[in-house]
Amino acid sequence: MISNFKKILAASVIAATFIANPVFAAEKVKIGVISILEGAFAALGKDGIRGAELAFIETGNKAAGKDVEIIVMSSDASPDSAVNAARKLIEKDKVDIIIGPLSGSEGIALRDLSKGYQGVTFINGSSAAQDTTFRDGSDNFFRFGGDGAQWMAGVGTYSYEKLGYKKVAVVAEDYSFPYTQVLGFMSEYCKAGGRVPNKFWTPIGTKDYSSIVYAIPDDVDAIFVALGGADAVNFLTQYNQAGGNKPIIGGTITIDQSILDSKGPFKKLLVGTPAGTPTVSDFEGKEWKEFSASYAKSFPDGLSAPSIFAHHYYMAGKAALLGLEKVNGDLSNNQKAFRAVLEKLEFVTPTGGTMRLDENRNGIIDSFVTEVFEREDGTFGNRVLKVIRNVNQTMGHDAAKFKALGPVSRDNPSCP
Amino acid sequence: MMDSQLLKIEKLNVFHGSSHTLQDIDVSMGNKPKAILGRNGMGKTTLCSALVGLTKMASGHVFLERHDISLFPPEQRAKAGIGYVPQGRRMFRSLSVLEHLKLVERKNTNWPIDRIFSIFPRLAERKSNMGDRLSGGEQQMLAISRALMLDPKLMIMDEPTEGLAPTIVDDVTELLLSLQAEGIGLLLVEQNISVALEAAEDILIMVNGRIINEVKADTLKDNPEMQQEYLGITFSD
Amino acid sequence: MKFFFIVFFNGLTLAALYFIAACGFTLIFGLMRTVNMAHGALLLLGAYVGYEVVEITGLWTVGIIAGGLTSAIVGAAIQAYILGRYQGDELRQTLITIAISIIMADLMLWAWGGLTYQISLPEMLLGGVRLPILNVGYSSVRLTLMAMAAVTGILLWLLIAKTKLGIIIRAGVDDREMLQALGFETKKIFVIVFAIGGMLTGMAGVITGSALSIAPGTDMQFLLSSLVVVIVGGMGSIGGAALGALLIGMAEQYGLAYAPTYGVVFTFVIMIAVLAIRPQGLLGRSEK
Amino acid sequence: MSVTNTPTSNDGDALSLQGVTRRFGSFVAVENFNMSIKTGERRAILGSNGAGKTTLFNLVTGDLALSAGNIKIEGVESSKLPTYKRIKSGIRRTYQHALLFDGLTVRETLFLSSVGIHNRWQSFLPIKKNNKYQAEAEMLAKKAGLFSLLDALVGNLSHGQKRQLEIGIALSGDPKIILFDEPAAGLSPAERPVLTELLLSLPKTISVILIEHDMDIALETSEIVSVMHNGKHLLERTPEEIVHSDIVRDIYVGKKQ
Amino acid sequence: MNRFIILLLIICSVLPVFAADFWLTQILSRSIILGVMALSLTFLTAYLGVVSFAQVTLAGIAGYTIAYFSANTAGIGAELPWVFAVLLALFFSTIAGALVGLIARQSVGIYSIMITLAISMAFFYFTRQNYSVFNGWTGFSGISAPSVMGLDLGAPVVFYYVCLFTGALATLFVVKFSSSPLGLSIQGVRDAARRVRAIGIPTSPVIVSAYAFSGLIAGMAGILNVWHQERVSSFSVGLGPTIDVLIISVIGGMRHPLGAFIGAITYVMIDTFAIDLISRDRFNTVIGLVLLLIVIAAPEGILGILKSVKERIKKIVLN
Repeated sequence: MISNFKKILAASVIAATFIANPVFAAEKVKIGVISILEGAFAALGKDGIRGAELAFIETGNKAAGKDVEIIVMSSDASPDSAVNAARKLIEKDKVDIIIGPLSGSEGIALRDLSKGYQGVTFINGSSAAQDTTFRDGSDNFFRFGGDGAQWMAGVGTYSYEKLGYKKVAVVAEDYSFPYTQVLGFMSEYCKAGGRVPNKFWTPIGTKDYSSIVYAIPDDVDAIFVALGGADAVNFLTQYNQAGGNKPIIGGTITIDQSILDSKGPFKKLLVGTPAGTPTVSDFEGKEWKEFSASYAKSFPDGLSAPSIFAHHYYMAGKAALLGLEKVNGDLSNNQKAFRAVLEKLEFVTPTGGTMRLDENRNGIIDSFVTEVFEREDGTFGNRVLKVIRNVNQTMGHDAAKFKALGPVSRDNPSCP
Repeated sequence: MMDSQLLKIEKLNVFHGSSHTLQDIDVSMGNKPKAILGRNGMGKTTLCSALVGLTKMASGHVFLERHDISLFPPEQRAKAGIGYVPQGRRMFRSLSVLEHLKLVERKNTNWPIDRIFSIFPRLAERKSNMGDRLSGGEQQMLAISRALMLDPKLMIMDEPTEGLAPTIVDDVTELLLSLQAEGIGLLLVEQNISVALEAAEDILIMVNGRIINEVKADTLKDNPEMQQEYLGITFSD
Repeated sequence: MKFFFIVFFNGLTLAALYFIAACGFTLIFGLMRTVNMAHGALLLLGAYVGYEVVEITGLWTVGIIAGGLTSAIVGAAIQAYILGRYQGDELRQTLITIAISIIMADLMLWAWGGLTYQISLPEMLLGGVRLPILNVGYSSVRLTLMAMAAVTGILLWLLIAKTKLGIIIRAGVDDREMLQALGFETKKIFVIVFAIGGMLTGMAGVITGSALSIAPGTDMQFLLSSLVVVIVGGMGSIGGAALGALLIGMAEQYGLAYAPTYGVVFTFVIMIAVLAIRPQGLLGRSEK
Repeated sequence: MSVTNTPTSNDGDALSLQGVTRRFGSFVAVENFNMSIKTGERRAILGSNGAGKTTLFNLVTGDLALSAGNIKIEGVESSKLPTYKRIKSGIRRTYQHALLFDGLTVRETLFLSSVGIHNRWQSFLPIKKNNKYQAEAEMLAKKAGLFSLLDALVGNLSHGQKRQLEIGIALSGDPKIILFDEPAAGLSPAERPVLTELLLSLPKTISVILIEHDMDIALETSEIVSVMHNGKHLLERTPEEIVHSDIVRDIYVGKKQ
Repeated sequence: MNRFIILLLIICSVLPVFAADFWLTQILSRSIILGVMALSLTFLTAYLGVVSFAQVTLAGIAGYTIAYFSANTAGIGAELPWVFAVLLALFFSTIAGALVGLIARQSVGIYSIMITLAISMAFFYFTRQNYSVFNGWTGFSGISAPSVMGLDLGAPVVFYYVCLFTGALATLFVVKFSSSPLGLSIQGVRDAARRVRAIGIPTSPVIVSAYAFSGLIAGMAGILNVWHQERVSSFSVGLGPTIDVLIISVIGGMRHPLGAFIGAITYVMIDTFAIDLISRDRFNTVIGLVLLLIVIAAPEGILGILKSVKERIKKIVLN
């Protein structure tokens, strides 16, 4: 029994060595994809992988006539695991390009790692921390998408002017991505004249929000909620059960498809909630309809519409393939030509806009103010209230001034 | 005349780590009570523990009424008819007196709780006391009752008079004699020579994990040299 | 001031949930000295099964029974086929249950995906009521939690204090060997205890999935909370679990209300403080 | 039964116990125990199992806390001192059930007790060869008859050898009082005279208290015998008196037939 | 055994000639680092007889110290010459170890597991929530191993030797320390704490110093870990790594310091390659099953298997 086990182990190790080091290296491009496939974010990570795969399916896993091999690695939402995954992809699997990661702190970690690997190009998945590209960026780290602040474009103004909310309380998870989302919301909202007297930063994974629910002052007009996954479900349920009746304004992941497809009664509470997002599940555009049809066809077990993660991993995959096509698969000379092409790359996104990068290699994006609605079949989605095209990372502010505001934190920005 | 064979132990060996605690123990007994005497640390308690199945036997056999119970776990040995009154009495400290009895109560036992209470009125008075809130004598009564209610064929008692006041020792000795009248076999381990001599007819002498001699109680009683040699007790009358 | 009392109430109701979730854990530890690190996984499993059954039958009570039974069967199987052989070897049992929890979590992710689930409550528990005096809305299901905790606690107490099985269990806690020598097959009893513990845990899972929600990671959260509750209160003591739950529930809610940044740290600081002074927990008995 | 021979405390005593009491819940294991031991005295304590003899030793060394009373060791008020500090006054003991370091060798065990007693245990540097505590360890091994087993693992020793090691440990440093808790338990008849020899050979600067069931050894090695029953100090007699005492016979081996 | 260890060291020293950077950095160096971390646990378990869940925390404290006193991208802390940073890191992890020991000194068995688990969780949540010193969720990144006289310690081959040296040093420390008077006292407490007191040695300081020493060893691993990962964050001190280190110790075997390293290399191999062998989605099941199998089949860990194999071979040879 024991010696058998040892044999298996030894055989596995030998096998692993061969699998990982193919004897004949064919003319092909290797792309590593890093996403979260375990723990609380596994559902989101899985959808990210679907998005990336969709991009490769479209070209039949080929770019510029070469085969494209995809190697998926899982992280567990920790920056450490993302770095380990990337190192394995680079050093063991010898990938040329890495797509990923999913979450904010992982993004910053890979950005830092990328500086030490000039021979590899990193294309961000869906991570959306501001500093990843805005401060201390890396030449070989690209983001064909926005940061969490860009995703909130238009919501502040819409809330103040259109909905007439003069005072808003914020309930958000206590880490960098929600900070960035709150910044995106508040930079507009405060400028328009709104006030945010209270910000409740809750530790991620909080189960019981009841004391937060009762701490929300009576005199606010609405609550801006930037919570994800189970946290959002718990907060909204408890708020409703306690008889709370303030309108909700949603952060991007609060109304994401991964939440709207959750199982249970709480979703009804979200109907009518306005939110900011670059990904609208029920977008009425030709490109989106094609995209979601192709998604549904390729992944029958997927969500009822592509999530923000599928959308962004798709764009990352697409950018990589288009870039490869343009340089004719030439990744020599530390991928210099390839990167030059990426910097200038423009393509039509699934939401019908034109994706292109700024000088920090961060996407200039289209963002949407949306609302949640119940579809005829009883499932939920979101639809567009307002389109804001060409949102850059400084959200239209002067770059130097914007930078001078300092990095986001619990207290920055502030307008009590 | 041959006794009907109640317990037979054949070449029983027990090791604790590298020390050979019990060495080739052979005992055979019928319904007449036997007592094991020996100094501290000679392996008497280990023998009891091995017989009830709580200590692993390295080799050898134990037969109860000619059935080999060597491979039985403790609970099956108990069901086969071995009652155990352990050294230190081992009361359950979170059980009351009544609960101790309820724990082992069965239908159709020869020893229903009523009978126990009539033999030990003291226990009836104390029935809601916790097991560890009893005097030594009361604990001993309870420990014996607990074993009796299983209708044992053989009682293994490990130092039942340890730490008891002299008057209580007399009571316990009485009780041991009455067990015999009920037809229950008794294997008694004792420090107290007089109790052993009074309750048992045959005495086994244990030294360093071996049974080195088997004598009649009367022989030992009248033989101070033998007492001195085996048990290290020096008295002159 | 009003807010202070509301938070107190929140702490009370959260404590009720923690208590319900920790009961199975403390029962299993109490008798068997097994630290069941798969406790969270059993809770989550019960919750998922409960969800499926409620979706099919529309009956919450059936869901809770189904969830309880599933975890009871799985728990009993774990004890009967794997853990039972290593009774008394605490570290090994801890590691085995860690391995089982890793496997179970991964298989549940496979079966139910990573989405968040919420179990539909019966009509009468939906929504909220207005609390007198404090004059705020309060969720009906949270109020019910307190009743559920009381019922669970009392039933468990009755089981342990008044039934024959309870007597056997307590005797086993005190002196397992002596119990064997009195003719009780402790192996079988342990399987039964694990089944009861699993049952309580599975039912707690359904309750959790209804009052809050469940998702991958809920298993670890409730394993940790149960550990803390039971350790602070004293392992194996029902009263201790109640006291521990109360302390932790309060700490968490007051922490969240008044010092959200370090609220979750408080919980563990309380645990450290209690253990440093009373290693066996507040109401725990010291091992000889 | 009354306590006889209440000793008067005397600062010259090696050990003095006054009103020593220990309760476990409602059970009184040792009750109002008075005793004083002169320097160089040899005393045996007799009593049936459960009489409280070992508990008394535990109280003297501080393994258990007193419920009432006080203890002076070599004139030092020790009632509240932790065990390791009482050791500094020169008291040593053996344990009834050998309490040894099964994972260490005989040499390491004796070395450790030597550095422990000389308060030199704090060093985290490896031991140098020919260190004086090493030398003491070897000397102790010789005394205990374990010299040939210096590098044997304690866990692998026989029962008798463990008893010898217990005594070796008790001899480390400069002992003033040694409490022997049933040193003969489990020894074979052949090993017993060796033990008796060893006890008799202890220098007269050392006081000895011996708990022993084996009356041969107890009576042969002691000058005075205390009888303990139900936690009480029942009487003090010379060995000769004990042999002829009916009371002792009654409580020790049961009533006379 | 000594000859075997020297042989092992020689083999390890020449490995860079054959191994690719990936194997050096991601497999070997990482194994040694995790091995040293596990060694700090193995030390406590083998010599003091307690299981501690706080070893990753102690390593993390050293790691955070290095991050705080080195150039990093978080913009927190002060840069110090690396020698000082290293000394401070070891100092803090040792002191923290002593503190853990002080808190847990009365606890044994399952209770020592629980109290150290509580300490590690408290520290984890604290680092996650505190931004002024620990930079919260994100933690520190951009930390690189120092250059010594122009030699970049972070270069794969150099770093491998640094790890190898540290691993050997830590093992040497453990072996030497265990035979010192204090080390013997620690083992005495494991076997019979009452007897230790009865030979004049107070047990609390002995227990505290055992934990402190384990903190020193864990700190060595923590420093290397930060240089290896080039980052440290709350995740580095979370429940996941804590359980990983326990798993490593157990699968390796706790009876001998080498067990920690054998466990570490096994774990790293499984962790790195399981995803290539099995369906990517289910590799956690595989890790769980392997752990279960080892815990059930080999109570003494892989070291135990090796030993029984060795004995069997001996028997065959002798026959």
